[in-house]
Amino acid sequence: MNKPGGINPSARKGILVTGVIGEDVHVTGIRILEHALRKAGFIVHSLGIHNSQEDFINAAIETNADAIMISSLAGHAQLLVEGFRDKCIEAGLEDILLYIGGQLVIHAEDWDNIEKSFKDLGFDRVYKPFVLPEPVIADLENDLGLP
Amino acid sequence: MNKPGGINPSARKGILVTGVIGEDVHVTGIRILEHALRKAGFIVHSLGIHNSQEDFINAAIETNADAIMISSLAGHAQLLVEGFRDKCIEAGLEDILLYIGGQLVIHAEDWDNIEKSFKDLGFDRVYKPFVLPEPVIADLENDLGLP
Amino acid sequence: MEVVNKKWPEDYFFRQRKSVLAMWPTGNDVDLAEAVEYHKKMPPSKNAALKVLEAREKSISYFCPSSGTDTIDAHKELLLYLQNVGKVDLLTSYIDSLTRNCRFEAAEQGLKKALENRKAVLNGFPMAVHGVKGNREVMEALDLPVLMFGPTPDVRLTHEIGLAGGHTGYSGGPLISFWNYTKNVPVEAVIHNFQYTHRLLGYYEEKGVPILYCVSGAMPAVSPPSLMIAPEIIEVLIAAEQGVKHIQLNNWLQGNIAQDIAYILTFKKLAQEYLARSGHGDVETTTYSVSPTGRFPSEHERVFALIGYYTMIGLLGHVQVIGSRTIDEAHHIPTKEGTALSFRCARMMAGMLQAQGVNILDNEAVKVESRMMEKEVRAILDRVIEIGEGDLVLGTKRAIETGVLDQPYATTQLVKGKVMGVKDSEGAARFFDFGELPFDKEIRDYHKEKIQERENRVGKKVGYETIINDMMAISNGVIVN
Amino acid sequence: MEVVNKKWPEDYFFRQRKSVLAMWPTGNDVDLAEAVEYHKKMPPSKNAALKVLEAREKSISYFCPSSGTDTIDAHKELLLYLQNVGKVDLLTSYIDSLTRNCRFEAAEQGLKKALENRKAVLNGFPMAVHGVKGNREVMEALDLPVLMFGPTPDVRLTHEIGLAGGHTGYSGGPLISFWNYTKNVPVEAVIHNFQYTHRLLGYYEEKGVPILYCVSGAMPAVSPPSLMIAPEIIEVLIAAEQGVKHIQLNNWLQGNIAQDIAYILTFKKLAQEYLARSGHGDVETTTYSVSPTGRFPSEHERVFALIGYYTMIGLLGHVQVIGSRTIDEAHHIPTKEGTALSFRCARMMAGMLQAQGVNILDNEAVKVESRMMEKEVRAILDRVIEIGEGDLVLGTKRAIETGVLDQPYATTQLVKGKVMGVKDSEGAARFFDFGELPFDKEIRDYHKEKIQERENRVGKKVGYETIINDMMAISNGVIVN
Ligand code: B12
Ligand code: B12
Repeated sequence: MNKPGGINPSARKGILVTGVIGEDVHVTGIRILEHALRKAGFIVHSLGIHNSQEDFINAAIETNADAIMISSLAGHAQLLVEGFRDKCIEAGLEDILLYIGGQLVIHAEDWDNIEKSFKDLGFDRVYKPFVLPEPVIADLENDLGLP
Repeated sequence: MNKPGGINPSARKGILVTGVIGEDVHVTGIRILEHALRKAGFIVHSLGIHNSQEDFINAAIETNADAIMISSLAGHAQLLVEGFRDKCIEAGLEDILLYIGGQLVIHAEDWDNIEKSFKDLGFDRVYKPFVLPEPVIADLENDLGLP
Repeated sequence: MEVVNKKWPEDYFFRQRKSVLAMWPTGNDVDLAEAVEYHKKMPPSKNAALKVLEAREKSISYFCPSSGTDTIDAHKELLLYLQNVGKVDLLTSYIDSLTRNCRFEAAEQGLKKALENRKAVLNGFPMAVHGVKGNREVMEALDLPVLMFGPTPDVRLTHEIGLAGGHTGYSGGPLISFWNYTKNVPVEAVIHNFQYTHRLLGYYEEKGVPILYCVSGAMPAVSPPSLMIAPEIIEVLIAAEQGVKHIQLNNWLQGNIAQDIAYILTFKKLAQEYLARSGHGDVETTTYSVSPTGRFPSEHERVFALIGYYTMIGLLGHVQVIGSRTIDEAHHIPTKEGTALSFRCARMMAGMLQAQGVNILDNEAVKVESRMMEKEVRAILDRVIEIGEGDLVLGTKRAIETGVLDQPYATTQLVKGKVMGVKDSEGAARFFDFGELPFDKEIRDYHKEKIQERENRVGKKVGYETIINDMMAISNGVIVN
Repeated sequence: MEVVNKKWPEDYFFRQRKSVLAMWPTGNDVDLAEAVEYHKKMPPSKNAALKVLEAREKSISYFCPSSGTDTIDAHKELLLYLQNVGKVDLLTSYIDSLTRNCRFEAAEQGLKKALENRKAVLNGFPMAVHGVKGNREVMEALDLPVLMFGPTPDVRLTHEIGLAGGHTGYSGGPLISFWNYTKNVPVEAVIHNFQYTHRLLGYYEEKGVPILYCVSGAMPAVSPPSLMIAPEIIEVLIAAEQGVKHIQLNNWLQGNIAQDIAYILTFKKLAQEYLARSGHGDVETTTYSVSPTGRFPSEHERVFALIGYYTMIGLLGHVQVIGSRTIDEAHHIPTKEGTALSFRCARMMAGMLQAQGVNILDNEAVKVESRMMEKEVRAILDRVIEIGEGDLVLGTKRAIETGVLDQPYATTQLVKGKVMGVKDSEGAARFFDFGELPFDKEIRDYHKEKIQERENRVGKKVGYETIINDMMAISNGVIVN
């Protein structure tokens, strides 16, 4: 299922680890995002579903990743990413970018509150539901200092 | 169209003039109400649609009516019944009961305000949209002092 | 002059016209030649007649709400909102009911109140009171074609002003206006008024401006469709005679799919046949469907289901234009938001169905319905023509007197009012009382049998209570109970 | 012991059972004999299996939402509301996703948080954590039957507790759980877990308590229906072998009416045939339809249209139970209000359609679809049986290894994942990639031709972009664009 897009190897913009965290099975969104990221020139290591915090960290170390992109739709994201930034730092991933997206909470809450709570947990970018790949790619390019 | 129900003449409970006021054509509701009133033992003089205030008053005098029941759905009721109670009094119908029903206003307004504004215009009873015949009959019996 | 079905001589029309324009001061502003030029400069995408032909050509259905409010600013805002947020394809200016009854002075007063209170007072847009300029101000703010909407016994001045003001169509007709919007205006008077408006439409057509005219025949009230189709075809023929060239056939959906689809098929087939027979084969016909006129449920979630449901029937019937009531129907004059939401719901249904080109037109039940319906309409129309001794208008007048044309729940007192419908066990409308309709035994037996089926199911005779019940059924959540 | 399709000996079952009940302290409370007695004292109107048979007998469709929340009080309130305000006919307890993965401790923590914060934390009802008593407290407050709902690789303890707690059915199955809810659990392990729950259901049946089991095969993602029907029939046969007697056939609607109706017809026909062939002709089957699993539009008015639309398809397919997503779908776990409104909308559609008994089953397009679908399912199943050398479970395992059984967008990494669907120009799902499916030329040509039609219409080749587009189409307002 790990279908690479038409990557131009000289245009590799960065290395990304992607996946769904916890007991969540919603895989479609991140698959579509991965496809777009590859097409935009990123190297994507896709972990699929059912990943623990450790799975993400190990993969990031192994692949020397620039960013970890976590997808979560089932509504338990807050429970699942507690302490993640600290674990990254412990593992020596001080500078890694942490992005999270999907449908993060199970209540109809104010977005600013939601965003803040995930930023407080150490995420660099927090995405609203239904975000399309384009703005995510633009943010990545920006955060990675790409032209 | 003036289909009488199966009236028992000895059970005549009162004489009613019914009709739609103004340029309004919504006739179905009052026809159904008339049917129920006749079945309940009232004598109903139905004027149909397109009646002026004078049409109602003349019919009430002619038939020696106990009550006038005005239906209005098109939303112009307030414009159409202004001064009606005064005209009734002028015409010698001091004691006549005035009922109005249908869908009286064109805005989603507070019902208490609507009811009050029509009571201020001299109506004894003002009905919410979709009222069924039963409570209307009960009110009539009550207001006419029937057992 | 006796009212007959014959094209008005031009001078007769223009003589009438003087008094029509004199009905209200705004009549003075109408300059027909200038109006024609005005229309010719409008982009074709704003012409209703051309737009519906486009739908026919592309085999798609367009959406058209019915709405209007009193002041220029509010009406403009309403239509713009429906265009931009509601994403509809055609618009209408609903005529308020005071204007419909030529009570221009009262309408003007209402308008004044509305301006003062900054809140709607009238239940529609008073074209005539606003005059040509006011109408144009609204039209010019929009990108879509706009029809005038609303049956009424005398819509002559409104036509003059509304058309010169940039409207490119009208929905309403002499018979529906007679049955459902008058108390004691003779039918020939209503027809005469409509011959005027038709002649005016014909005039625009002659000068190269296509205008859409939408017939509607009679309002259903648990009515077997022949009760609507027969007067609708009469309206078609009366209009064509005066030179109307673009006619939209209105199909009143009542909810039984087989019967509703059969209505659409039968009406189109017979309208075209009767048009050709009377020498008007060049008239373009398109079709329209709309949700029923009965009481609507008050809960939004149920109305949304109904909107989707009736939209589906229109789509299955491949009509060119789909109209719909709104989630506000039971409560108050639809708001712009309520209308937009309703049409967005309708369009979602189209989004699902349209691409599929589902074909249920050869469905067995549709065929059976169509065959009986066609027989009924022919029986009525042929008798109308017969007793008119060749003249359709005379025939119509006499048919109404004798009950060959008849309606249940009419507002006019000048009809027999003996026919009456009731639902069968599948929710289709059947004749409970045939009145004086000229039907043969096969038709009568068919309806009796269908009613019998329902009686067998519920275990008792249907009667007046059943009929009342049937009128409320849908608003209570079922097509029949 | 190798996993094969053979009824478990009672002692094997009871040996397994010890360790299952030991998975979490609440397992101790389950007393099977007492549970059977408990069920026998429940009114038959609260038994799901009996209720759906009643629908089948009366030829009507019942409504069943899918919902559940974490605390006893909130779950009770939710189901009571759906019963009393939503007016549904059957209820479900959605299992939260922690419990589904046997993370009982985490579920318990979530539950605690929910109790503290007085606000839901889990995305479903954690049956196992609540224990028999907690489940019964909810069941006893209700008048309707309640099913457990949710595929998962290991639902054994939840079954023990949920059934003893008064639930009378379960929806989910080994293959859908494998494809769509695991990452690297071998299919035979999932099947073994399900054989346990089936054996438990069979035990209740042996003791005279009917329990409804609902298969669901595989989740569609623009998937031609044979991709769901083949695994569903395997699930049916695996369940029947362990003694399950009441099976509900889940039909995943995707929106193309002909294809969806053909799904319902073909699945029912073949399920019954394969059941009879394998000696389980006594199993009662009923049908269920549900709106698709893709992304939903976020606007309520559009979702209402979709709810009505999919309800209509279920009604046209004459299924016994209709499920539906809700207006909250795109936003958050459905509220009780959102669910009730959604089902009231659905019921309005039924109110219109049900009485009509519309028959489109003999529609030509439905027939064509059914014929191809039947060929596809037979081709897959016959090959599964063949390579299993007579054993269905072995065959399933080998078929997955070789891609004879395959899915697009599976979450498990243990499949070929080569098949892929795309929509044709009418919005039906076709094979873009056949992977290793054992299809003959006629089938392949049919799909290619249908895809070709779309390519001709849009004037370019379909590709991965098209497929992504197709997955989003409905949420953007059209079945296909
Ligand atoms: C399809 C679906 C499913 C399928 C999933 C199939 C699959 N393998 O993917 C199935 C049926 C299995 C499913 C199951 C469940 N689901 Co679900 N599901 C949906 C649904 C309908 C669509 C999701 C989808 O595929 N969208 C399409 C994709 C393309 O969009 P997307 O995921 O949003 O992704 C886009 C963006 O968000 C973004 N993005 C996604 N991730 C990330 C990450 C990063 C870093 C970035 C930058 C961007 C990004 O990029 C994508 C492309 O634009 C949604 C509701 C909806 N939206 O309509 C509910 C929904 C997400 N599910 C929900 C729930 C609760 C569940 C269950 C827990 C239900 C239950 N109680 O049993 C189970 C999960 C069980 C489990 N163990 O996880 C809830 C979530 C509640 C919440 N968060 O508030 C929703 C909202 C439905 C609801 N109203 O209850 N579900
Ligand atoms: C059917 C209908 C029509 C039909 C009428 C057919 C006919 N001859 O009756 C037609 C299509 C002709 C029509 C036209 C118009 N209509 Co209309 N119509 C309706 C509709 C859909 C149902 C009304 C109905 O028949 N109800 C069924 C009967 C049985 O119920 P009922 O009338 O409520 O009567 C019951 C009770 O209210 C009570 N009752 C009624 N009168 C009285 C009187 C007394 C004294 C008492 C005690 C009780 C009582 O007893 C009845 C039995 O329970 C309603 C909306 C809705 N409710 O769903 C709009 C509605 C009433 N119409 C409306 C409007 C605005 C119009 C038009 C003005 C539209 C326009 N701009 O052109 C025109 C009217 C033109 C004119 N000259 O009057 C508005 C009214 C707005 C408002 N009041 O806020 C409504 C609410 C629709 C809307 N949302 O815009 N309409």
